[in-house]
Amino acid sequence: MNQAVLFAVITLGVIGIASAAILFIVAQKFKVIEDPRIDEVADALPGANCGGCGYAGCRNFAEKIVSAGSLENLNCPVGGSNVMKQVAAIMGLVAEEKDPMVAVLRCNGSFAHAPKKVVYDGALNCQFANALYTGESGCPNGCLGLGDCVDSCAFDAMYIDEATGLPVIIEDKCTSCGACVKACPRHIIELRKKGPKSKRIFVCCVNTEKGAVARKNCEVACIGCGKCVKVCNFEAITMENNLAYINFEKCTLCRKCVEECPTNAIHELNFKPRAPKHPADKQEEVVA
Amino acid sequence: MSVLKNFTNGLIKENPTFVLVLGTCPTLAVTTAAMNGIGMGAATTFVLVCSNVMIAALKNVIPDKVRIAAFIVIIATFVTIVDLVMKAYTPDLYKTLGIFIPLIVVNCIILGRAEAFAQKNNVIPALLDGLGMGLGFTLAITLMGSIREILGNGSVFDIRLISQEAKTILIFILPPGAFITYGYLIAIMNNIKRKYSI
Amino acid sequence: MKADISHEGTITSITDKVVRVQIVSQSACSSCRAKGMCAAFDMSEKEVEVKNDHKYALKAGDHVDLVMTQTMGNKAVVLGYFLPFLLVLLTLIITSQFMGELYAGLVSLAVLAPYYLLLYLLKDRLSNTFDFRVKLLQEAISPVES
Amino acid sequence: MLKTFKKGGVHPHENKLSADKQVQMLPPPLKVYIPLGQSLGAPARPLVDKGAEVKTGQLIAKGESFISANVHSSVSGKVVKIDDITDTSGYRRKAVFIETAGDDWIDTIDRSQTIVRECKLSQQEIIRKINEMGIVGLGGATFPSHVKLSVPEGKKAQTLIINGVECEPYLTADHRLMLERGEEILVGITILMKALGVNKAVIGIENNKPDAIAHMQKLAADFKGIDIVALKVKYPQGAEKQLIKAVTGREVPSQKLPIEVGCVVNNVGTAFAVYEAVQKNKPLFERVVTVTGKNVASPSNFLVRIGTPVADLIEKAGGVPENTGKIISGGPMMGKALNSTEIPVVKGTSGILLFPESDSKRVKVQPCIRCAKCVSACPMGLEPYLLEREVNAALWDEAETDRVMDCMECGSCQFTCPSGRPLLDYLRLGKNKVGQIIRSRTK
Amino acid sequence: MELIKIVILALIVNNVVLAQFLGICPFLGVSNKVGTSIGMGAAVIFVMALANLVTYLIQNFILVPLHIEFMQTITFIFIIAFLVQVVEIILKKSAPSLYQALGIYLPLITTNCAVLGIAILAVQKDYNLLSSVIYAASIAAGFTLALILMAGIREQLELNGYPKGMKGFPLSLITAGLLSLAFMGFAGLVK
Amino acid sequence: MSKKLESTLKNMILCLLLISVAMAGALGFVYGMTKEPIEKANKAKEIQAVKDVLPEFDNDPTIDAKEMEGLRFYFATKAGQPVGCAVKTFTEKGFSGHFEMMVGFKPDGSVNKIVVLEHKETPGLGSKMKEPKFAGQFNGLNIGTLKDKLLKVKKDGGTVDAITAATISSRAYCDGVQKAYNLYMNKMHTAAEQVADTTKGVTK
Amino acid sequence: MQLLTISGSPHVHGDQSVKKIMWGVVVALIPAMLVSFWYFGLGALLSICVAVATCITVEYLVAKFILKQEPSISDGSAIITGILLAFNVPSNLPWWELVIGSVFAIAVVKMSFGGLGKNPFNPALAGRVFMLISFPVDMTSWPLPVQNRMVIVDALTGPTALGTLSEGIKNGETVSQLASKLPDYTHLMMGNIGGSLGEVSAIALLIGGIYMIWRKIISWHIPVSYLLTVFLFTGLLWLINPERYIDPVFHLLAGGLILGAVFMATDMVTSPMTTKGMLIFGLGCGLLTVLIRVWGSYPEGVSFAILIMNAVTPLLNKYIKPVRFGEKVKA
Ligand SMILES: Cc1cc2nc3c(=O)[nH]c(=O)nc-3n(C[C@H](O)[C@H](O)[C@H](O)COP(=O)(O)O)c2cc1C
Ligand SMILES: Cc1cc2nc3c(=O)[nH]c(=O)nc-3n(C[C@H](O)[C@H](O)[C@H](O)COP(=O)(O)O)c2cc1C
Ligand SMILES: Cc1cc2nc3c(=O)[nH]c(=O)nc-3n(C[C@H](O)[C@H](O)[C@H](O)COP(=O)(O)O)c2cc1C
Ligand SMILES: Cc1cc2nc3c(=O)[nH]c(=O)nc-3n(C[C@H](O)[C@H](O)[C@H](O)CO)c2cc1C
Ligand code: SF4
Ligand code: SF4
Ligand code: SF4
Ligand code: SF4
Ligand code: FES
Repeated sequence: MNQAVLFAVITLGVIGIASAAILFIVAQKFKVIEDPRIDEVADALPGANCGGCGYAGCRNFAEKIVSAGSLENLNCPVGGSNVMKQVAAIMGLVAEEKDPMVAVLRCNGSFAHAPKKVVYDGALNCQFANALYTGESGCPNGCLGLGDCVDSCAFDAMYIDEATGLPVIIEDKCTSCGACVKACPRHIIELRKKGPKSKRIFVCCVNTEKGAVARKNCEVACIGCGKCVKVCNFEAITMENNLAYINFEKCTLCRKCVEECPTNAIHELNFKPRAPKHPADKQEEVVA
Repeated sequence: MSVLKNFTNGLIKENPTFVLVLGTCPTLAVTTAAMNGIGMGAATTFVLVCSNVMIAALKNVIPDKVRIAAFIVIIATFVTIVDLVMKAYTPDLYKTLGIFIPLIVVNCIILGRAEAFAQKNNVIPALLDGLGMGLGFTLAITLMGSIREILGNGSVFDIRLISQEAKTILIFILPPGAFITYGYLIAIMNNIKRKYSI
Repeated sequence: MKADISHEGTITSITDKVVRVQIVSQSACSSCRAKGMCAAFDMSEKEVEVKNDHKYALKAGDHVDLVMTQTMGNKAVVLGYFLPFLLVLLTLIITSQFMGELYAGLVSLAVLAPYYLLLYLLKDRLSNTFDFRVKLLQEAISPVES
Repeated sequence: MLKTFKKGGVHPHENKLSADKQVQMLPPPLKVYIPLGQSLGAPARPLVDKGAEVKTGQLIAKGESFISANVHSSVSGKVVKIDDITDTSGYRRKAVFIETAGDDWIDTIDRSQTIVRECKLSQQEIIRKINEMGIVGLGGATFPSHVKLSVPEGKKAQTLIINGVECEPYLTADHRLMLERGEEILVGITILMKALGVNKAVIGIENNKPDAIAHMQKLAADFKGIDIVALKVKYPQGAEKQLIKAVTGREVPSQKLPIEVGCVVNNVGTAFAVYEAVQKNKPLFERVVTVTGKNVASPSNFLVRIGTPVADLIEKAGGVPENTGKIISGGPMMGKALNSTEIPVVKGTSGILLFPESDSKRVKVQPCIRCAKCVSACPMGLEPYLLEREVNAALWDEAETDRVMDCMECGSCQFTCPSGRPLLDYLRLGKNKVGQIIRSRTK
Repeated sequence: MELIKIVILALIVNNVVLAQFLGICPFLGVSNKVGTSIGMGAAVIFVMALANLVTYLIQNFILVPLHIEFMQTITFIFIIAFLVQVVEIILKKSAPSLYQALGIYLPLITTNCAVLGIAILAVQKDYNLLSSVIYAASIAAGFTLALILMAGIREQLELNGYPKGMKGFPLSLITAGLLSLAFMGFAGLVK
Repeated sequence: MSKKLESTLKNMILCLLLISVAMAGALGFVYGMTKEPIEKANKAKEIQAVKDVLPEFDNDPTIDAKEMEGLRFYFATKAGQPVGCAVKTFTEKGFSGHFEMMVGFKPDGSVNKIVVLEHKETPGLGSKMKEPKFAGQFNGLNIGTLKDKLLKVKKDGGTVDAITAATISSRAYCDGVQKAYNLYMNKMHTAAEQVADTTKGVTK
Repeated sequence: MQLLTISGSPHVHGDQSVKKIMWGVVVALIPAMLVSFWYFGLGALLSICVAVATCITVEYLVAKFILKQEPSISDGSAIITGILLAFNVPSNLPWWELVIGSVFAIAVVKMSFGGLGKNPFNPALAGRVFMLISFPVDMTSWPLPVQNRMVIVDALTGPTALGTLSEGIKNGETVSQLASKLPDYTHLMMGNIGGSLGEVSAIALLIGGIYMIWRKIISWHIPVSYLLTVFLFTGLLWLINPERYIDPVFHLLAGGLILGAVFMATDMVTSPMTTKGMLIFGLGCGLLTVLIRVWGSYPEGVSFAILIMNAVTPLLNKYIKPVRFGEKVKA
């Protein structure tokens, strides 16, 4: 019996030495360069693999962070600043504070505002429809309502509202990953600063046609009249191609432009209700 | 992290069988009866706990490059111990579990826990982690064993539920039944997890 | 036109002639969530050198697909695994006819040495045979414009 | 045995309602909108300004890039403005708006009815003339004909194939043209042959037009080197590659032009336009358009000025019937659905088709049952069901290796699919994307 | 004849994955592309055959004479890991380009339970050296067969799209179950 | 956290060596501890199997067990009187090939009881041969009284009720029993008496 | 005015539809169904009803409550599965076993993958094999054609022709010794034999097959290559040793071969998409069928053979592509 123990010890001892030697050689030859921080960073990331960061998946992103050694231009929109802080801690860096963002739909061509002129009967795919024709309302820039954006959202933060035919973004679920922004062939969705208490003001239209033409298809279109540009005291509004755009960095949420817009194309979200000019209209827009 | 969490983690949230889907071979192979599940689970838990504790204790004296090799030595030793002990004291069970006892060595749960947990933690958390994971594994494969035994053999833990003569759905104790049962259990588990966002 | 074999990787460096791509190892348990913990001797990254064919504007850090045609892949598999396997098996069949198992076994193992030596001698020839292409991983190509 | 192409194809109901309706010449409409881009390639640059007086046949826009065609005024009158109109897709395109006053043709045009057979111009002169007169392919793709006739260096044309197939259901414009202007077409063909330097031409005509076949055969006896081939009725026989296959047995390789196998294909309408351009100095400003549909009061073939609003045409055929659900420019297999009738006839308009409500909706989409009917229907030998899935999953590389770019959008797959899958919709999307990717490659 | 019997039994009748439940992890993990499955399969055949050759020698010429059979598990696992590593180093040294080309498959499975399991099973079955190696190679070929079939089906499923909640393991396992159901037809082919 | 040992060759070898040696030692120790219980367990199992198929006995039949043609014969005596012989037999004809059983013969050659020791037959089908419904029919059966002294299933013109849908297993079962019977009656009967004699001697 | 509809071309659609195809198959199954009523009486009718009802119900429930998609049982595919499942079992199979088999076929084999068109394996066949393995006793006790058609249970049972053959050969008998126990070819053609309720009459099945080919529901490739392979392979064996291997005509007519080749191997969802692929598929089915029948422990190999080839189908689809236009450029 003692012999068995002896042989066992010898065999294992030999194996032990041999594997240590081999491992040493392997370590020399193959240079395992995996940085342990990659794992840690990957663990800290949310693991949604949504690609919002611009990389193929969370682990890919982790590799990138570690290899870059800095957090410049690297941001996980899903995890937000909390996660980035953790990552920064792992990396021994300081995370930039990023304003929280949220996806915003810049089209209000609902069935009511931009009635159907034709009926579409093809593949339920915005990209295809965009290539085929202008859309049921006739607006060449407006939402096609076929939900490419909804399909692209990995967080169930969007759905198509049956009543309006427009997608709706559920603010609380939206992680600002930007997948929908890329998916929309008409560039209708924008990531905007979430704003204090989620208050936001933006032009809810992307139509670049001349006012009259635009108005013919959709009664809430931006007609490029320029009134908002004039009324804004902070130079936050610019006008290009018959379309007003509010820069969210400059906008102070004063709401002057909202009242000024003749077609109600400028939307305010999450403000306390005030005595509205056109009560019915306003209410509806806040919902939309 | 609370100490308790180390323990409960393995039961549901990171259940090795249904969530991590590790150690699939024994899960499929030995679950023809509920009792086998308990036996296999106990053996695995023993190895898991012992190796976790030992690795946690030795973590600082093992150089990084040989850590896996060292882990394997440690794990293999405990597996062999289980093997010998079962052969001596529970020969029947040993026979049914067969080759899957020595194969505990390559069960990813064990090496995985060594790498991911024991190596980075102290002895007590490592012990609890091992226990939790082991228990999670045991529960899972016992559940699978019970389902397969009930459907395929009309009994559970060798207690007959229906008469010996009655027909049962034999396929559940055959290989296809193993795969299909496991597949649906994971699907159900996924759904439960999503619903209650565990 | 058979399907290609591809593998994802990251460009580590790039010159006019070659692109070095680091591919992340997928051991047998690639889909396993405990990946990287499982292999006994972990070797998780490999670098592959690829000719730069200037098909894409590449830069270090780009995520790329390393592509090899199926036929080439098959050739590599034959040379790397199948032939040596046959060699060992044949030697074993022959030697076990007239010598003891121990020696038959050892001889069969030993024949691998000349095989690899041969490979070593043909090194340059082989390196011409196996080249990869690099394909930029297209992240959301801009949507269709009308 | 009638000749045809081997692989795939379908046979939709022919519905050639207007086959025996003589081509009616319509008077110039009150106003026309003439789009600047009427051919494949870049739009032409306008040469007239708001307020300018133009004559019928006058050059009003010049095609300047290589693939681009001249645009001529189709009426005489005053240019009201140059502004956006909506095209068939509803998107805006630049067009010249002209208010008609009388019908004053430029003098160079020979308006006599006599048929001039002989053409003294040289090869180069013919091609230059065709370019000047703004001739584009009238078979559908509106490819500038002078480009097609300039055989690239190193290639040699052997056979000119004239496409008299008209495989699209409902349409009868080419059919009527062959019956009524057979001789002119044949002269046009001789000119095209000269331009290409070939001494052999074949006119392919499907067997559902026996009168046209007989008529053309009779006339062709007078012309050297022109054969008529009767073809089995099968869609899409008229597609270039399929027609070449049917007539010559040769297959144009993937992503290659017909010249690769020594062929050039032109439509009969094109041949007629070439005749008029070369022999009569007449620019391309009018064409034959079929207006038809099951409920249309009088399905007809009209000779129409380019720029005439489609609404006018429909009015002439008896107006839009009750319950019309879909209006299509072109045939039912390849045409485009219109979202309004306020768009003009262009050089490529071969027909206007009005569908009743009951026919205008697609069948219900169901899951693909992998019946492979689309695979066997595809004349290009593609696997539409697979391409649909690949496009859906954004697997552009796979779609490329599975040759999505070879799809010619004939629609045979979608036509046969028992599950009513929108196969072609996805294939188009795939072609669009894969095309972009191919172009985006640095080389 | 014996050998052919061993081959058929191991390849289809008692397929490792579908009937014996060994190597399930790589089977579920790697089987999503047909191309890689083929390469992976070839690697497994080579490694298993080689591993069995070596473990056989170790068992019969070291462990048994020394009466330390209880060291089987621990020695085998090291020997297998070793071998794989050595092959890799040699390959890298002798034919770097080939090594690169194979690297795209990244297949050198170090220790999955099939390799170890088959080594132990072969010992239990009392095969002689040749049978043992052929047994291992056929088992590996059976593994490859299952892997390739599975990969083909999974490529198709990927394009089909699947019901929510079934994605991934559940559907793979059910597919494997049906595959194993079909393979039961080979029962009794060789007795 | 204290620093880890660095990965130098010396450290690596030392560490692995130490761990290996310690572990091997531990293993050897456990092996030593369990060696006897394992043997005991094996033996207990063997005796248990014999007990299962034979009436009560008081000798240790494993001591004088004899081996012939792969079959193993255990002779049991009670108070020096032979009470029967248990034969460990096998067959290759099972649905999944090889299986083993223990057949207990009374001294007159009739079957006392049969148990299946180890088998790979399909659960629910072939495995039913363990159940009394099938196995019970052999108790007390003397093959010598059968036609041609052959045990056959009814399908083959014999007397044994086969398990439904598992004729193959049933046949194989008969094959195993037959083999045991033949050897026992032809070659081993005398050996049984010898053993009885020697044990008698011992008890005396 | 009516709003105009916009869609991409083509604007017309052929007259095929899933419904038409599926109901066409049901029609094609009618002759065999009638034969089964004739020979197996009420039991056959009941089995078919039970299987079809279960299949439809399960499909509806799973689609509606688990997958939460619009249930589309009207497409008729579940009905085919039900009928074919019933066709593949003995007519006296206990009803609850048939219910379990149908549930398995629809819920596990079809709906787990997402329903119509997505299942890699043939549901009816997988259901049959499931029952065969789970309830081997009941699945292999074949009622003989009944005398009194109103009797459901207690029909006399006996082996199938293939069962008799395989049992006999395994016992070392020769073909000629067995010949007297085997039914003759007219009986095999007409269906006056024991067996699964739908497989017995070769003629009725062939009529259905010809109808489907005529209606362009299936193409000839799979059935023809399948049957031909079996014929040639068994013919070869027969030439080698007619005492050990029975003649090829027997193999063609006996058992579920024709049912399988005509109705089950042709299931478009689980068979290849190109004609070349289909020919190979048929070849594979044929080889495997003979392999299992002649050397395996099951007397009948059709179900397994088709299921295994179902698994190979994705590979055939992947590697066997239609000849592309312009690929082989002829001079
Ligand atoms: C981008 C492009 C370039 C082409 N270039 C040529 C050319 O150089 N020469 C030529 O003869 N035809 C050329 N063609 C014309 C095609 O051969 C074909 O006749 C035309 O696309 C119309 O064909 P279809 O109506 O069958 O679609 C070109 C077509 C396209 C779309
Ligand atoms: C599916 C399909 C069907 C076609 N059918 C016809 C047809 O019936 N008649 C025709 O002249 N051209 C048809 N064409 C266009 C021809 O391919 C080709 O472009 C034309 O004959 C070239 O002549 P052109 O340049 O004079 O137009 C078809 C094209 C496609 C893609
Ligand atoms: C999965 C499966 C396992 C089987 N296992 C056995 C078995 O263990 N023993 C056996 O005798 N027959 C078994 N069979 C049945 C045989 O194939 C064969 O049908 C039977 O033994 C002879 O049929 P009979 O008993 O009705 O005459 C099995 C069948 C299947 C499908
Ligand atoms: C020609 C044809 C044969 C079919 N054969 C079967 C069959 O064998 N088994 C089955 O379950 N369904 C069959 N079906 C119905 C349907 O295709 C099948 O249920 C699908 O597999 C469900 O996705 C068949 C359908 C057709 C058109
Ligand atoms: S709504 Fe858009 S930005 Fe927000 S989570 Fe969804 S896809 Fe991402
Ligand atoms: S926002 Fe864009 S992607 Fe979303 S439905 Fe509208 S058009 Fe489609
Ligand atoms: S549309 Fe394209 S894919 Fe469809 S049949 Fe025509 S060529 Fe083939
Ligand atoms: S024709 Fe339709 S149902 Fe048939 S395979 Fe093609 S896409 Fe699928
Ligand atoms: S448990 Fe067997 S391979 Fe993972």
